[in-house]
Amino acid sequence: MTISGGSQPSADVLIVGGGVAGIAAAQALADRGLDVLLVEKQRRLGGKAAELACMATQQCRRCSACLLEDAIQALQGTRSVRIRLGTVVEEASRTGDTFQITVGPAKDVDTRVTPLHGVTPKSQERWKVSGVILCTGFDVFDASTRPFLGYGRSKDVITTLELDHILARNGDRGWDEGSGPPSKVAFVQCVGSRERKAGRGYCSQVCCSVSLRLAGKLAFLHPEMEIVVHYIDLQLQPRSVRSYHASLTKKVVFQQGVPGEIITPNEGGVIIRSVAEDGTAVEPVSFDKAVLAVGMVPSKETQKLGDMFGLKGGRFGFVSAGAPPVLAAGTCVFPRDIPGSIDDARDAADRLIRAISGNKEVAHG
Amino acid sequence: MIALGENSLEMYKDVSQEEDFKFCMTCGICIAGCPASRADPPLLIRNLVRKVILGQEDDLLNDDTPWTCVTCSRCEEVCPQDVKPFEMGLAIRQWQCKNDETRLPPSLVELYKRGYTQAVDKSQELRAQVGMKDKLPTITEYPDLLEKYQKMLMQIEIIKANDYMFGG
Amino acid sequence: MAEMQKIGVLYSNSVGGRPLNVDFKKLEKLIAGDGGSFAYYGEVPDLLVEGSEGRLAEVMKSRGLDGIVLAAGSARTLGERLPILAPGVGREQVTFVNILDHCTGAHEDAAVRERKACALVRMGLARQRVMSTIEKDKLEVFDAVAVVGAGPAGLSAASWLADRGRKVVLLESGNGLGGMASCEKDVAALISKVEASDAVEVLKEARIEEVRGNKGSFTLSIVKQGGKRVEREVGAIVVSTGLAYPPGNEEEPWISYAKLDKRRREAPGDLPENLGFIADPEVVGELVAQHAITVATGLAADHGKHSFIFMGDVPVRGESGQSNYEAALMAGVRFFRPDARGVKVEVKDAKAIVKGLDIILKQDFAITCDLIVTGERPRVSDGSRQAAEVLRLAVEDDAFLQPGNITYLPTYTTRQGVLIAGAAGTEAPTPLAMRGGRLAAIEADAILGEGTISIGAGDVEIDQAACAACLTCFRICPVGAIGVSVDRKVPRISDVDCRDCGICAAACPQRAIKNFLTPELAILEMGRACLKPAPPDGPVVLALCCARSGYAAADAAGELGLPIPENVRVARVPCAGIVSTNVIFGLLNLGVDRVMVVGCPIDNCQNKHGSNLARRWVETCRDLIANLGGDANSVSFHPIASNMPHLFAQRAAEAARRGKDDSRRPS
Amino acid sequence: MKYGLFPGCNMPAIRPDVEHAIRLTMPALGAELVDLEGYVCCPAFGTFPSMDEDAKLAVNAWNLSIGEEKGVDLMVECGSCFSSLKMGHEHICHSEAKMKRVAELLEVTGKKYEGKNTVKHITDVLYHDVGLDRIRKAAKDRYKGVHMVVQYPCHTLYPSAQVGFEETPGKPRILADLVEALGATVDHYGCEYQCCGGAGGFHRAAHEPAMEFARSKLDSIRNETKAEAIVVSCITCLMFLDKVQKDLNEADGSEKYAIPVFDYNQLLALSMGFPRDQVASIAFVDRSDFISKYTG
Repeated sequence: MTISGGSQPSADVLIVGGGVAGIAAAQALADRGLDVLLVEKQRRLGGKAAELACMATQQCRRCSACLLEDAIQALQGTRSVRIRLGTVVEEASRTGDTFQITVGPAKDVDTRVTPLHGVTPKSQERWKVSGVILCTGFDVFDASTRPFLGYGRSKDVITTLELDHILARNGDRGWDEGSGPPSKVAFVQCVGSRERKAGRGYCSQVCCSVSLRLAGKLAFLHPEMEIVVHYIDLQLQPRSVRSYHASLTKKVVFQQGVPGEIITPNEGGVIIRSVAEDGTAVEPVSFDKAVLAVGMVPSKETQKLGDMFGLKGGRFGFVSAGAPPVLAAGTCVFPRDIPGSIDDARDAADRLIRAISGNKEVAHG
Repeated sequence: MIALGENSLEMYKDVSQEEDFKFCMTCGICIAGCPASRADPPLLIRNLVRKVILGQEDDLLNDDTPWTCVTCSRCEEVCPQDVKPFEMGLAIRQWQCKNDETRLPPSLVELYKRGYTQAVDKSQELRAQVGMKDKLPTITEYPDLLEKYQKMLMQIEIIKANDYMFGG
Repeated sequence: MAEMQKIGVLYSNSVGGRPLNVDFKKLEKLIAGDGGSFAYYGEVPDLLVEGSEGRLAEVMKSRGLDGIVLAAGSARTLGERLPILAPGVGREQVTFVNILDHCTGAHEDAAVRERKACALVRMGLARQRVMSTIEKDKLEVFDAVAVVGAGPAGLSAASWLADRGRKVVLLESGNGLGGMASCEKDVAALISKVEASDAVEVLKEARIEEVRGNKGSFTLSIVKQGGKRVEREVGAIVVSTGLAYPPGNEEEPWISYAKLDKRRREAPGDLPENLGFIADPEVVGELVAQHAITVATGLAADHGKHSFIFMGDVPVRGESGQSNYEAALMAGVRFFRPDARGVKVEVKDAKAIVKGLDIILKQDFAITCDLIVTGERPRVSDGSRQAAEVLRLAVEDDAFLQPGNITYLPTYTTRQGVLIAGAAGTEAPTPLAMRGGRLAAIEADAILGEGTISIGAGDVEIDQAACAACLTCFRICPVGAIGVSVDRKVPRISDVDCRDCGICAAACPQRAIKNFLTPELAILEMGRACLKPAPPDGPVVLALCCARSGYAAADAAGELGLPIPENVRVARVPCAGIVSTNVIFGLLNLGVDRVMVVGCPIDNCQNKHGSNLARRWVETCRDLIANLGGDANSVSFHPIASNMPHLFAQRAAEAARRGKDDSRRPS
Repeated sequence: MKYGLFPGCNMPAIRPDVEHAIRLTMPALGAELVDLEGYVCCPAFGTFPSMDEDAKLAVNAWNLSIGEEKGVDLMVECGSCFSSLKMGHEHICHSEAKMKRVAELLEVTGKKYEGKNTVKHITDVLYHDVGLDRIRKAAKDRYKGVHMVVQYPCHTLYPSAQVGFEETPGKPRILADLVEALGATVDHYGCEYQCCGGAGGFHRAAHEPAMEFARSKLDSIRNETKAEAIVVSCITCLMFLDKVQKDLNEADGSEKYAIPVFDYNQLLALSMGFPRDQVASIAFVDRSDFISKYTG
């Protein structure tokens, strides 16, 4: 499938980003006989999904984090995917149907990580490709820009992603860092999402189910823990979440109305003020920890690459899904969950294959 | 009881010409950090905005809570939807005044007569005690300006309509 | 078989640039000294470095090896690269021993590292010795796909397949295409395309009566228009039977969305002023609730109507969810937020009064509406129900066909060759349903491949004499590979559909299923091998880890340098579900002190019931052991996902600890 | 640097020592102050803004126009005055309709307002125009090592898009930096961003809850910090946090709350050697020990 002529390495498709979407897109392309160059900035595959913990209690709670591991394993067996880790796209130019791509070593990456799933070139490489799929993912909303929520001021205000890290690290001991598990935990939904004022008038899609699963996991690990979820409008999707929510209502308090203030006393813990059951403002309530359900925001990388490849017109600062030969898929287009990103990436791969198979012979064709 | 009367659904237009408040999604963040939400009865600005949207005229007319606002504008800062709750609070006060003259702050008289609610002009003694000899250049020191100022205010309908308060 | 096999041990000194720090020369003697035997022992270069392609195959060929034990890195990083490292070499010819993570990563002490490496290589040799070489067969497949249901998903699947040059049999139970979305622009375009296509045979008012055969070669009996029967041969089946919106109350003041839409199109001026929408997403589902918002907004913005929506949580998911909500607010749609009791409707003078308690204002409301627009939560369609029955698919608790188990996402069913697309699988708006159709079509296309299909397992069979026809295997098979012949009531395993997980063999009470890829014997041999060299301290713990979950977690633990005790010896099994009571007691009899079975969380097993079976078998063993006065904790089950290495390390450390004070929840 | 001093009402009428501190310190730091002849109430939110939007803007414009005529920005210490004037300025300058309406109303007075000047809070002037270096030099580290806490005036922070001048809106640091420029150590506490509770109708309509609200703040300061003084830069914060300590003590029958409260310019004036009877002589919580200890 390599383009003949010249010694310059070539591939059919460049995929930028080796997270859930990038891996799925690479697999889908390789399955149908295309050569893929997969460029990932970090020195490991997986992106943010690799940082998630399993949310299973007695049974699987469909958090889908393990789908990533399955996908990485499967990708190892595909000969036609060339993986570059610790690498970024530096330049791109287009001549006719061909893109000239310069990739090079990424700066500011954790070099202690051993790149297991691909190679890490020490110098620039120039590649020719015929199509591009951006799978550059999302950034987590920076909660410290909401100072009333105390994030960054106190160790007792954390994000859902950080709670995932804690659970991943502490296994079934759950949440103890020397001092034992907290006895009262409050979740705060929609941090950074649904903010018309900040130009983010969108729902981040996943946070309600993320918090629900985290709350469920904590309740499972620590049955005595008091857990409150402050929300605006609970989004009980995908469908498995709905029944899970119903079963959790006995253990977890779901309270409409999000806190306007999280006070962080120097001695630790948090004091939360929010709307009470009866619609009035509550007396401040003390919790040991507050967990902010931070939303997904467009990443800076995405913006840069979107400009480089001329992907315009996305909403809220995300990139548009594009059209062949330049597409984008996954959470750089809009917030999605893991299965949603996989499906989106597979679909994008299919669009690209169908577009470029017009002038190329594709396997089974 | 929330019921919709003849004009309930148009009422919001009397309160504010702005559109932003319609975006309220009742998240409650405005109430949650509001100092006056601790008053008794509490100021619940989200609920006031909702009452405007639902046109609960009688309820709103009799509501004293908009007047307990500390005016810190914190709600305005934290509102994710840019509803501008603080300005809605003021708009509700204005609407109340327009529909019920007993709502007009008595300070209107002082404001009209001397430009100030505080007796700034009578502060000279205290100021002298801390070493300031010069008089404060407030409007009371300039009768011609005061007259113009009053003339300006008289162009405002609600002030003119209640000019009996100034004792003629 | 075993004595004829020449098995070699190949090692690398580094994996992906990470040195293994094991003296492999010394190790060779250690292994041989402990009774391990091999035909060849030699080094291969770092297998993760470019240029290593094909090296394993070369060594195997030049040394005439039938199988190898590869002492290097994890199967997780190397195993799936096997087609690259050793083209033409079967998966069953190689056993991976993860020295890098389980020895180098986990142990600082060189002596411990080597003892453990020795045990792991010996276990690998034991396993490899019992593996048999399997010839792969190829079977012809039928070059057509049946698509059942011609809604958005079915149409997009049919269209996609036609573009690829596949023949499609498109069945529709109604007499028109497009389902409920036939008016939508994208769907209408697909209808004309499909109708014009030579590749697509459209059968209207048709349903499948019977399906025979397996993946690649299904024969469908179809009853079509006028009751005529036809047969079609297809390689794959896409089920896109959509969902059903049950008709709501149509008696005014109630009105359905469909009827309202008709009235709005025909005579918008005649619509009354006040329209109420009762559309709590908890009750009517997300799709209907979002539809209510859009319709209410249109009526308010375009026709100046007063729209009132009664719902709890506002559904704002999807790319336009929040924007649509904001548009509704802007258009003056009033949202009432009733408490958990919902709303009551009283009809008076042909008008409806909707009553409830608004949770925001904590006040009762009573809103008079001229019309109340309602829709019910969509349900499984008759087509789906019927397809499920004929195709032996499960209808999930929530009335959709897509299995809840995420490893089946997004298109797989519990039957090989049968794929699910669109709203039949899960509540999906039109664009997502269309995408689902395309994704299912891609899978169907792959099944058809280039006209043949590979059969992996070879000679798995059911010993008909031993079989008691209890049908445990039939119920337990995750891919519907086991059929029951109607007359003889005995199960048969399809070579084509079987995925070699082996849980049927483990579950069979008669032990009638033979010849699986990793039979019990391999595990028992690994058990025998894991005892030597004996750890100086503590019991020998054999951790039998599911390749997909526990083993990946164990590898990752090593990658992170988490300590795994020396006496915990990790073995990879294809599914925890094959570790039956026989296996566990066999291992204990051999002298293994403790057995940890590490599988997927319940309901996450890619073999559907595997982890649940494993858990049950472990419980049975524990009960028996406790009844006999033994230490029940010598057997334990641990659901550990692949992304939970710390959890694996914790559990391994607990299991390794001597003494019976271990009072924590074992499984 | 030249500013029109807008004194408001509470400062000259109730706490003229603060006014004097400002009038002494600012010119010494190079910020010349001119008077605004004929100024009126800002207007406070409880007055015209609660009755009529046009009246509110017209009065804002009246005050602003005095500065505009002199070619100076207004400098305000009182948070409410600042907020009223600044928001009025924003409204007028960002809406042609409002600008026009204001012009119509001003016409009878012979004044006009074209939006050529703006409104600055005194901390904005101190931080951005005067600069920390000049303050450091003038203050001579009199408060070296003294622990203090700050009370940010809400009105200068929110809504940040309209009135804010902090680099990180909502995570303010200007006042703390100014205090540290005096040599002091600023302690942070959980309720740092909480309103004092003294403005608007709250403490008049609901005195008890306002007291309790302030108590939570004072307790947070007492329990979490080693503060010897609370530093504010808003006359309302100053008056309320001072008075409420007395009220709380009376209600409790104790003398628990006794943290001196200073306007920033008072501390500055004291460290620059201005006489205490002129710049810091009026308070409920006794400040004399503090003043004697650090500035003689």
